[in-house]
Amino acid sequence: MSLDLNDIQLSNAQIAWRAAQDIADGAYVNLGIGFPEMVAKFQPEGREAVFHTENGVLGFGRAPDAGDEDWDLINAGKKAITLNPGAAFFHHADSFAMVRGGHLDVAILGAYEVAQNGDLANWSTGRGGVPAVGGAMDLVHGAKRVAVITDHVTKKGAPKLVEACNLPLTGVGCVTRVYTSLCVVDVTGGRFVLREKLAAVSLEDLQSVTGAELHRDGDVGELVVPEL
Amino acid sequence: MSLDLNDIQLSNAQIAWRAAQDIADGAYVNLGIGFPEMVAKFQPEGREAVFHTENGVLGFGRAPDAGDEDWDLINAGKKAITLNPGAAFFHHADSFAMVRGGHLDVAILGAYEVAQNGDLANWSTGRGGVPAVGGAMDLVHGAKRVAVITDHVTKKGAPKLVEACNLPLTGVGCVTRVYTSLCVVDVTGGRFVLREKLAAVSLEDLQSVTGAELHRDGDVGELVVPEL
Amino acid sequence: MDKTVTTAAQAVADIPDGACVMIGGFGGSGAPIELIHALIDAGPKNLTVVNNNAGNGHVGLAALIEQGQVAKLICSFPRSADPKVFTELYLAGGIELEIVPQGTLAERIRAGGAGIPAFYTPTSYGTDLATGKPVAEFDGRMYVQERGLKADFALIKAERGDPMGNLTYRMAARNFNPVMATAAAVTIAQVSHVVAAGDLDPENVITPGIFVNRVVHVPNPQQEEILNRQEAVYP
Amino acid sequence: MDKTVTTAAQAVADIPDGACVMIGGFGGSGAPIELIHALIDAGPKNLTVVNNNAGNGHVGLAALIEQGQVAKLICSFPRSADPKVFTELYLAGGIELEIVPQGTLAERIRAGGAGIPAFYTPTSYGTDLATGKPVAEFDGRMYVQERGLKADFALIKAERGDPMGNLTYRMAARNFNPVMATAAAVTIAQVSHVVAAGDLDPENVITPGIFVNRVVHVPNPQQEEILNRQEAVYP
Repeated sequence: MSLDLNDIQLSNAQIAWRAAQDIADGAYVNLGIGFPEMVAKFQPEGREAVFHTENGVLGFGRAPDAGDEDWDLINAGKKAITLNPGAAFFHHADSFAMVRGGHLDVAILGAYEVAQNGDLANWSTGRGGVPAVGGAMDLVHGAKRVAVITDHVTKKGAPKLVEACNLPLTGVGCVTRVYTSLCVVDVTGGRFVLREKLAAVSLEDLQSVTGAELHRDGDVGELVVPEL
Repeated sequence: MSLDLNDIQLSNAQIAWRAAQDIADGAYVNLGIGFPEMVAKFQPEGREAVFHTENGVLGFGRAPDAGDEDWDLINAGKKAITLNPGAAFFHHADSFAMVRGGHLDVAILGAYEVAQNGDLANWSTGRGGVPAVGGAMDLVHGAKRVAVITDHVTKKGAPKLVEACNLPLTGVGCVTRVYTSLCVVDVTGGRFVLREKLAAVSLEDLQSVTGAELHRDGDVGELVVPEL
Repeated sequence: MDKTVTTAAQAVADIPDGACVMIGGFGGSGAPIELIHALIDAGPKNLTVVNNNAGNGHVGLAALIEQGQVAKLICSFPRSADPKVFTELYLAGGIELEIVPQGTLAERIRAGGAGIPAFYTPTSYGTDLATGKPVAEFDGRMYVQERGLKADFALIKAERGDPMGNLTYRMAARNFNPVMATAAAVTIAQVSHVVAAGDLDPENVITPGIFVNRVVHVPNPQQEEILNRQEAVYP
Repeated sequence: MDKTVTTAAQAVADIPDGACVMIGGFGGSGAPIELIHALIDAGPKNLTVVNNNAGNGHVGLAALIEQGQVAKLICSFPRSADPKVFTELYLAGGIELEIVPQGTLAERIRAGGAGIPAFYTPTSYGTDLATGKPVAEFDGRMYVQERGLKADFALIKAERGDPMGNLTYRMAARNFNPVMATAAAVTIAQVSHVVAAGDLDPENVITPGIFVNRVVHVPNPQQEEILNRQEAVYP
């Protein structure tokens, strides 16, 4: 392959930035632990999203300064947070009533694999060790829109967008959009539909690092993100 | 029959008084709408019960004086109430979580009929009209102890303690004690077991106005209540 | 974020014929009288209404029924001090009635809002109200399967609300309002006081704003009980 | 009515070998460290513990596991900054683990406390965690049947409590504590402040006293996160 992904692919921050552009003003949003938390940093000017964390806070804000942490005020990743005006606390069953009941507008999660039918594998590498699922299985069947942010391929270069997941599933047919380090893909009608791609990558090269066919439905836009 | 029930039977207040004597200090209690509400008046000195009402109040107290009613502070019978120290408000689903989850120590309800297996009929006369069930069906399957207070016979003289209910059931096998205008009966092992009776009524006369066999298990105590 | 709407009329204007509408309150406490009256003014027909009761006198839910706007009522206790409006219409076959035990009604609404399509309850097992419903045994006891309940709109009454939709309630007027807020596609809250975002202590918010779509300021709301003692009639 | 107990040791003294114990908290926030340490001192074995996590470092739940008192853990996420205690024991086959999705865990506990023996959820459908569980279709979508979860004891942490057992919490330390309070035969709450009955506003009580059996005053409670930064070890 002529393509060296490392030369062109987006950084995590840039992937998170792109995902943040699709969050509407006033949206209720849950960001998965780790990489997805970064999306909060890139809310577009003039838009106000309300962030939910599974452990019972709606409307939290930025991390406190070092030394100002209150360890009773944390997010699902156990990181210290602060509150925005209009925040609310609630218990875990009420928190997941919000999740499962379809009240979140969008959940943005990481992925090991996403299949062309929307299946997601992001909780277990299937290699033994200690299993741990947290709230991922609830989020994928609750939010109105489940989006994934991820590198386009694994560290070893294997495709993460696949025909069918090999790893243990988190949820069936749940993902509707994937933001990768190379492109933006919608999952619709059991197929990956390419919406945007980096100008630096050809369709052929993109297909060559994707484990399932990339379909087109109208124009493919250019994936443009700022330096971050 | 030599017996004229009207001459000897207990008043509603006296039945309620007797039922109140079995409520332990610290008990959480739900009293059905209407006649059972009277039980609250007769809490023995030195005992403190906490009263629950389905519409979301724990720890309510006496009725306010006329003119002092606040119609946002009512009980399940839509009567104005007051609060005792340590009261709490909660929503309807939480209220019935208390009921259904077995957190109430006792529910005291009225009855059209009680069967010897503990079946209760108290919500529908089965004669058409507008059906209305309220919280009765929840209470009978939630409280740790479900007791009934009732006249021993209907206004027409028919037994209310029966072998099997004729009217539509509220719950199956749920009643464990019945306080009537003539006696106190436990429901155990599919039988009525007589615990106390008025001295003025003979066993034979009592049986004659009861629709199922009254068993004995040890001594039958005398049912003694004050003038009220 | 500002979910406030200027008038009750605006707040309910898009409720269409045939909508399923949950209406908060237990008897008169917590009943959103002004929103109900706005719904009468708006005039949609063939509504399915979910409420614990069936109205009282000639105001609020009773008036909505009296105007012929309600095709079906899902409730636990359609009796009141003056249930004449509902009773006459029901006995004449003019309104469909689904009787649900009160705790089951609350839990069905809670389930609807929480993404639980069905659950098992001991309530109503062996009674006429379990007829036709699946039953199952768990740990030696029999239970009835009940379904989650959702609505197109919820009309609720709260005490304080902020522009983000966070709500508190007033005493036993809380009742069905918080659970109904979770179970409707569009939840419309009338509040006695509008406060700024941040004025409600996050510890004391009862309904987080995520469940609320529209907030209408209705200062000094009317109380059904008092209206009925005045023999009020709406419209 | 006075549910206060003088010491944490007295509060947990009757928890027997083999008991099922729910322990509140999410990570360190809301974890009743002093009650857990009292349970370590008391020494019952073969416990089944329900908690979102599996402890961190060598205090609290991790210490209880390290002492060999836990035969089985029911949790959603047995990972932490320092999960060594649990991880080593688990990989050595020394502890049984039941992994439950977090929302399902919360809902199972809520169901246990609310008299719901089973419910359906979309969560885990089609995954390994649904293996062996009944499934059913409602309105064209597939769901997994999950069972209510109850315990013999719950150890929870609250901020304020009165002698009747009414409780409030502190920020996100609320988490699993209020639901666990409802699901145990005996609920034991450590509270940072004891107040008189009537001092808590009835509007703001989060856990009504009916769910609480014992209240222990633990002023200035320890925070797992801080203990672990100090590399604390218990006992």
